[in-house]
Amino acid sequence: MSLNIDPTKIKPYGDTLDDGRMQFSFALPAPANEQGKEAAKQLLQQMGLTEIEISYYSDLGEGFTHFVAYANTNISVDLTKIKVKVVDTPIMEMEENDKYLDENYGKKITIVGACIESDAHTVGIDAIMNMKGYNHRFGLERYRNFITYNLGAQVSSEELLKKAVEVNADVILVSQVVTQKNIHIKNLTKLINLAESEGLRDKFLFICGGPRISHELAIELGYDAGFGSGSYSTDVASFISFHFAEKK
Amino acid sequence: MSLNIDPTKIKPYGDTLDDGRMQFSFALPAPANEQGKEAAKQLLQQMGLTEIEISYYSDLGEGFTHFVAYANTNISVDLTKIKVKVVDTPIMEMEENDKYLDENYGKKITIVGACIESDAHTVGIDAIMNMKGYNHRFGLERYRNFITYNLGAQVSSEELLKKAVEVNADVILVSQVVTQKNIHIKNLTKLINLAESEGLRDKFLFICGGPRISHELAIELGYDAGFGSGSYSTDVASFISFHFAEKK
Amino acid sequence: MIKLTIDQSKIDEARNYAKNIVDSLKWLLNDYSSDTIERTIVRLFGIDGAIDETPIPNLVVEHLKEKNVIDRGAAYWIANSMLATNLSAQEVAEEISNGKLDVTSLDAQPDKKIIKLIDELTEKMLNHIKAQKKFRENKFEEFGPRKKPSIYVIVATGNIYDDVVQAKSAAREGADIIAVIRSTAQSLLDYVPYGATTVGFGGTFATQENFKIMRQGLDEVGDELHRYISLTNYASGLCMPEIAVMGAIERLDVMLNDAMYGILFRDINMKRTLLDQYFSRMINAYAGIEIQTGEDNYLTTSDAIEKAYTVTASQLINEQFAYVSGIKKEKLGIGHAFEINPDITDSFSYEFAHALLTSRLFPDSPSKYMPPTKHATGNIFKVYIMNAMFNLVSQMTNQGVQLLGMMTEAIHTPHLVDRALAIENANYVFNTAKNFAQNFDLLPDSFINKRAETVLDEARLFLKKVSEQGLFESMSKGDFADIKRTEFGGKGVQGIFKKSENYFNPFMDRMKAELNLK
Amino acid sequence: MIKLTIDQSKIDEARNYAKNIVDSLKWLLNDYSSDTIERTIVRLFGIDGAIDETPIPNLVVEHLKEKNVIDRGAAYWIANSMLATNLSAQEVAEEISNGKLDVTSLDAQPDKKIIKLIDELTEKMLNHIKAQKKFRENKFEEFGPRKKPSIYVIVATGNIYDDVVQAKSAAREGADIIAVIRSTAQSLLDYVPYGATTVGFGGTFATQENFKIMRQGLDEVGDELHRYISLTNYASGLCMPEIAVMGAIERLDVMLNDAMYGILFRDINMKRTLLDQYFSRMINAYAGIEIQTGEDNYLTTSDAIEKAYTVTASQLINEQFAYVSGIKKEKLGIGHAFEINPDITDSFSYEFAHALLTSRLFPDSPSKYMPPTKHATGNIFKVYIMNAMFNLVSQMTNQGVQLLGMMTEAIHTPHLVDRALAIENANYVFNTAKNFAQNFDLLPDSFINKRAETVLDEARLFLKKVSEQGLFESMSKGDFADIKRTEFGGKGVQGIFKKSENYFNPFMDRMKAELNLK
Ligand code: B12
Ligand code: B12
Ligand SMILES: Cc1ncc(COP(=O)(O)O)c(C=O)c1O
Ligand SMILES: Cc1ncc(COP(=O)(O)O)c(C=O)c1O
Repeated sequence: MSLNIDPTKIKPYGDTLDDGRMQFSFALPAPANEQGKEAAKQLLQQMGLTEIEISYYSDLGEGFTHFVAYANTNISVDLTKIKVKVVDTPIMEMEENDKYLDENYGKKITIVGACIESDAHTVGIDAIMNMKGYNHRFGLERYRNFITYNLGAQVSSEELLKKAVEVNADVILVSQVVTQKNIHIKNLTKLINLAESEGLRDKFLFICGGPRISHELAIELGYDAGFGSGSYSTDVASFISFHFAEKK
Repeated sequence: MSLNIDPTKIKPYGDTLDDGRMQFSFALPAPANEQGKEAAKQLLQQMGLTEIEISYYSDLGEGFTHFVAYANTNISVDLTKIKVKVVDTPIMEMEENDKYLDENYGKKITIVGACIESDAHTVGIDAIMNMKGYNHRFGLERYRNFITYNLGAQVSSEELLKKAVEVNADVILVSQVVTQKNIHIKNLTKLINLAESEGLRDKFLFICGGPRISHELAIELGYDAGFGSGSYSTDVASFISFHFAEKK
Repeated sequence: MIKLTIDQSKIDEARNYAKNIVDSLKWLLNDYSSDTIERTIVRLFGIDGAIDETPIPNLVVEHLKEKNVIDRGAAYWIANSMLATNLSAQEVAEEISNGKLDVTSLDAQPDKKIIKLIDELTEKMLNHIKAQKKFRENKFEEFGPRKKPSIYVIVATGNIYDDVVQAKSAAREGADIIAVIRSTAQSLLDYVPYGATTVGFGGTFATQENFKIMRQGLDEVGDELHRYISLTNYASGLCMPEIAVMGAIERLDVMLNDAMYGILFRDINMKRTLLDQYFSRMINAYAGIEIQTGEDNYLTTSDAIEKAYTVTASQLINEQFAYVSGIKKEKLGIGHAFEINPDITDSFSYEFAHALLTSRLFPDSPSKYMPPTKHATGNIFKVYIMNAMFNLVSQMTNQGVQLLGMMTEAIHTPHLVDRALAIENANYVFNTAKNFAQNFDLLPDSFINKRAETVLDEARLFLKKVSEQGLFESMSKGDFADIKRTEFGGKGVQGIFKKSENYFNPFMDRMKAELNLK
Repeated sequence: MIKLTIDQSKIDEARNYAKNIVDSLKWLLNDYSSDTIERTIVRLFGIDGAIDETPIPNLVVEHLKEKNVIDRGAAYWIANSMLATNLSAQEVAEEISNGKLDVTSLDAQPDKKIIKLIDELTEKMLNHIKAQKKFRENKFEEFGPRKKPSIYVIVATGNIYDDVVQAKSAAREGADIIAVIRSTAQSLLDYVPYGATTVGFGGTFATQENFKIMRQGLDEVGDELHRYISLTNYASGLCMPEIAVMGAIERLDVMLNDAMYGILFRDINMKRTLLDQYFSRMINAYAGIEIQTGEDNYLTTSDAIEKAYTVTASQLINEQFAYVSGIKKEKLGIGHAFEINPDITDSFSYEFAHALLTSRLFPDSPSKYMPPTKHATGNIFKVYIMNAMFNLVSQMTNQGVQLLGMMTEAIHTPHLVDRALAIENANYVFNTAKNFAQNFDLLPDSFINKRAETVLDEARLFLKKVSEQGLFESMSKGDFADIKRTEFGGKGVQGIFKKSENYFNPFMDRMKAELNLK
């Protein structure tokens, strides 16, 4: 016996199907009293919410108040209409990957990676590339059929492309972790534009990654693939290997 | 140097004035993957939100996924237009109150209280009425000029009115804590309708209280006053005393 | 090791007072029965169903009361009617319920035949219950024992089908025990509602069908997860033994069963409650069901520091009542709670001391530890960390069952998300601090040790007083939770009667024998 | 009491290696200076301002370098120019900056007059700094000392005016120390931006004007609350002594000042960093400013269990560098962090052991304890309870300064609400468990005790190796945090020079004298 969910009209679920219940927390420049509470309520009302319950408020000083609220939305989403682009190559473990390339490609693949522009967060790209790897998956450096160069932090787009040309790379890996004011979009766009203007776009497989990157976003930005939070070396490695083996 | 807040257009505040940033948490009957994430995003989009960031999602099993999100609203509220009814009598401590009634009223006031109908949560009404009181304020029972009857839990409206008539009460105190399916509204309405139909509405001061009660709501329901979370015996006592002294 | 240094003789003394209190009530437990006990016997004959919402067991017992023959016990009358009419137990009951059969109008059948029939029927039902017990034991054997502290969460949507979804989700997150919270004040109903229900109020009705539906859901998800998921519900109220029997039949694994909750917190007559809990616990014991007591209730109305000793005293009384019914130490879930005002400096040390005292007093019992509720506010974030601290105390003081706190405690009955987060909270704290306590010795002159001793001393003196003046007298004076209850007042008082010479409760006799009770 | 049982001789041995490492670098600290040190001297003469965004102190030092006379030190040249031109220090600097004055073109003035003038100017600035120190001391006298653990929160809106609102709000909630996080990678700028700024990136620029604006805001709210609210910022980077001086002038109370952070985590040349930190810390010491080290950085890139010893080793090296600059124990904020993967069983015991080791090694110093960041995810609820556990470790192990974790660590720089909740979290945990640790003894053969000993042993052996092969050699081999840095590589390497015979830094001389340093 299961609930009768209509996938064309899904709504938030509190404890009764389609109740639309959601939790909210926010500060308002309003007093911590009934007037402020009413302001919070009206805000949520304007968002189309009903059964609004301001569960809590607390004075933050300087004229601000924190509100916690629960309320119901009547909005629904058609799940069946949502198609997102995802990397869908099967995932191989390292040994499997090595063997796959032996058998299906027969050449080594050269990979250059960096955390570009203002961003100095190298832990993510290191997790993918370094020998040691991450969460029990070795990094690309250890793969028998990859030759890797990890350029580290705050590498300019120019430098990265230069290095890629120099070592005759097949793949460019870019990491972007800081996303404030959409700086990651700016940086990633800069790199791909530069590559295009230098006629290098099609010489490399361009792959980006970072906590706010999705495959969908990557494609939109003109990359070949994108990997978000919790991705592993095995994911990227598999994507790369299949790409080259199939192209061959 | 302070921020330049326009009270006619207040918006949620994250870390920059008027950024409109809010936090959301909800479950959806959607998969814990990019498709589900996109569904969550679309839901928030339909609520008029922008800069949507699905910060986290987690599989809850049985086809549900939990989402945590941050996003910006463009909606604002005019604080200057919000007028809420609040109890605005000054608040006297017990001794002050006793003396005030000595000097301004000269009679004792009889108060009957109960947690009515299906509700058995007596801690709230006890906090207001019992000798011991709550948070360092003694209860009404201890006030020199009050005669009190606390009828306890699950008292029917009929019983409560009967008792009030019997002891020739001046004030009726009602507590409602359970609010599921708006049961508190139903119960409070029942009591006041009964009083009206028996011609008793104007014989007593009707005061209600409970965690989801506001003065505004109480007035709407036909009560004389309402007290919410964190109210104290002193608040109610002061309201009662001023009421009778002024009426005299 | 974190161990209290407490004079064992003080513990023994307190326990002895509790034993005296319970022993002095043997007359009641031996010589009286109640409506719900008789309805339980009716149910144990396999009789079920309802007519116009009134359960058939109620109609049968009403009939016997009307005819003034209840003092012989329902068992006799049903068996006699079956033999006299050649109908099945269910048919007999239906005839009675439809007003077509007056049991007193039938000829008395030979005692030997009656006893033989009763023996057969008893055997059949008890075998089913034993099979359920065995099934549970096998599952634990197969999947391994319940972890400690066990993760216990509630579902309370009012709709049994929503409940099942939420329960399965919780099991996947790591819950060990699922409690289906009852609809408000079901304990005051003098019958058990019938069938599957979808409209409850602050909870879902405890019905046999609902038990079955949830049991099936949990078995499914448990098999999938390779973990046996326990199911629990409330026995307390005017139908303690009936619900206990339903739990035994449908394989509940744990039941809230407090000897005094009904008296104090639901104003049920004290004799009625004590009688009912006696038989209901015996059924729990027989079915291998773990019981849990409700000492947390004291602290929702009284101050958790000032009245900590009432919890301890009640635990010791509940323990003795449990033994009298044949409950084994390992199946005795002793209740207590984390309810101190979080603003109090060193409230964590107080909570720790109280929790440690419970572990010390009942080292072999799976204590049931209740979360912060009273001081929970709408500040879900604050409540969430209060729950983390509560989970830490539990892990460090070796509690048996952790009733997880919900961050929305002050707002609504738990949503799907609230429960999942609560389980994540517990899993994180239990794991990150798994062996943390093993690093330390508790200092004998520490605040915690002294505080535990103080609470024990207060409980000991309180129990002394109660044992001297008697439990009824103490309750009528309001010694427990400042609540006054009288021997002849309270709900359900009409539902007790003195058994006649030839009264007969075959199930109790069999259970007593098998449980080695005198 | 929770106390580690550790062989004191092991601690002494480790400390001695660290002392040797630092002592072997005296040649560098004594015989060299850097661009930023000279710019600091320029600033100490009261020179300020910028031309086309380039700070005047930079323009002055550039001039001296161009003219190849920097090895005599900026002090001499400014004083000589003042006497020769009869202009004020600021005027001289402006003339130089505008290219109107070539200091080498002026006649050399008599040594006696130069020394007299320098003495006067030194006196004036140092008196201002001493007055600021006295002001702070008086405030603490008046309002009482900072609580322990102190509550430290960051503001990082990028706009100094938003920052002030957020800081004041935090102070009202209970914050003791406000840190204004710097705009990304400001540490790599070889100048300090000028004026009030409203557009920062992931933080707000550290400028003298911003320091002043925030200081004023905090003084206002502090007076209102009757609590002195401390202000902190970062010295690290290519301008360590300049920022230290700005902090001294504007009465910052705490400064992040790590001897090696710049080298390892910003690829700044090692000699440059060591020189700069030497003088900057001396300024901190003179101004009564508490410094804090940045050992947490090791654990954001390396595994917090495996590389725990690098934290300990770095702490001991930072300590010795601090002593050389005249920092008192009580002003030495030793860094460490709670960064172990929360999924690890008993990670809490590991964290506890590491934190306790820091307290044990530096019992008289106000350790700076950093929150979980690396394992923070977008699950704000989970992060919130991780922060509660982090706060508990701090309270139980007696840390000095608690850098509060934010539940949105993995999402954005803190919002107003995040910070308020973080403070509520800390206040709750600190108060509820205030004296909790006092109830226990730590068992000498416990996991925690043994773990702390292991980390100390690893650190000791590591320090031995470094002291044998020398710090430069070790760094070039990647012994620290697996990061390789060479003696002649890294940023700012061009900005160091050997002092000439007649080099002159009157401020350092005076400070050394007053701080009793040789
Ligand atoms: C560690 C850390 C640092 C370290 C970085 C050390 C280093 N060498 O990397 C230090 C202390 C230096 C630092 C500094 C700063 N940080 Co920082 N930092 C973090 C922190 C705590 C963890 C990041 C991390 O290491 N995650 C672990 C890795 C494994 O995860 P990941 O990066 O997501 O990578 C995974 C995937 O995304 C993917 N992936 C990532 N890259 C790539 C690339 C490819 C090709 C592929 C296939 C996959 C892939 O695979 C990885 C494995 O699954 C985060 C907070 C948090 N918990 O997320 C803040 C955080 C990222 N930092 C932040 C900020 C603001 C800063 C500073 C600007 C602060 C300041 N004002 O000084 C500075 C500036 C640094 C700079 N110039 O970029 C903000 C960013 C806010 C935002 N959303 O924009 C965060 C979110 C903290 C916060 N709440 O303020 N930081
Ligand atoms: C204690 C408690 C109980 C105790 C009550 C004991 C007793 N004798 O009161 C017990 C254990 C019996 C209980 C039972 C139930 N409870 Co209950 N209970 C609570 C709990 C934990 C605390 C309530 C409390 O005492 N607050 C402290 C007092 C001081 O605050 P207060 O009531 O708000 O009162 C203040 C003001 O509101 C005001 N006030 C209140 N009344 C009045 C009256 C007047 C005249 C004035 C002037 C002011 C005033 O002044 C007071 C002082 O400031 C809350 C959760 C929570 N933390 O809020 C759940 C809660 C209220 N219970 C709940 C539920 C569902 C139940 C049950 C239905 C559960 C079940 N299925 O069995 C039962 C049913 C009881 C019934 N028939 O009503 C839900 C209600 C959900 C909802 N929003 O509707 C809550 C929120 C818990 C939850 N999350 O599920 N409960
Ligand atoms: C021991 C015990 N029984 C029963 C209940 C609830 O049942 P009811 O509300 O139906 O009395 C509770 C509630 O907390 C309890 O503690
Ligand atoms: C010691 C130290 N200095 C400075 C900084 C940050 O400054 P920047 O990013 O400007 O190097 C940090 C950041 O964590 C630090 O730990």
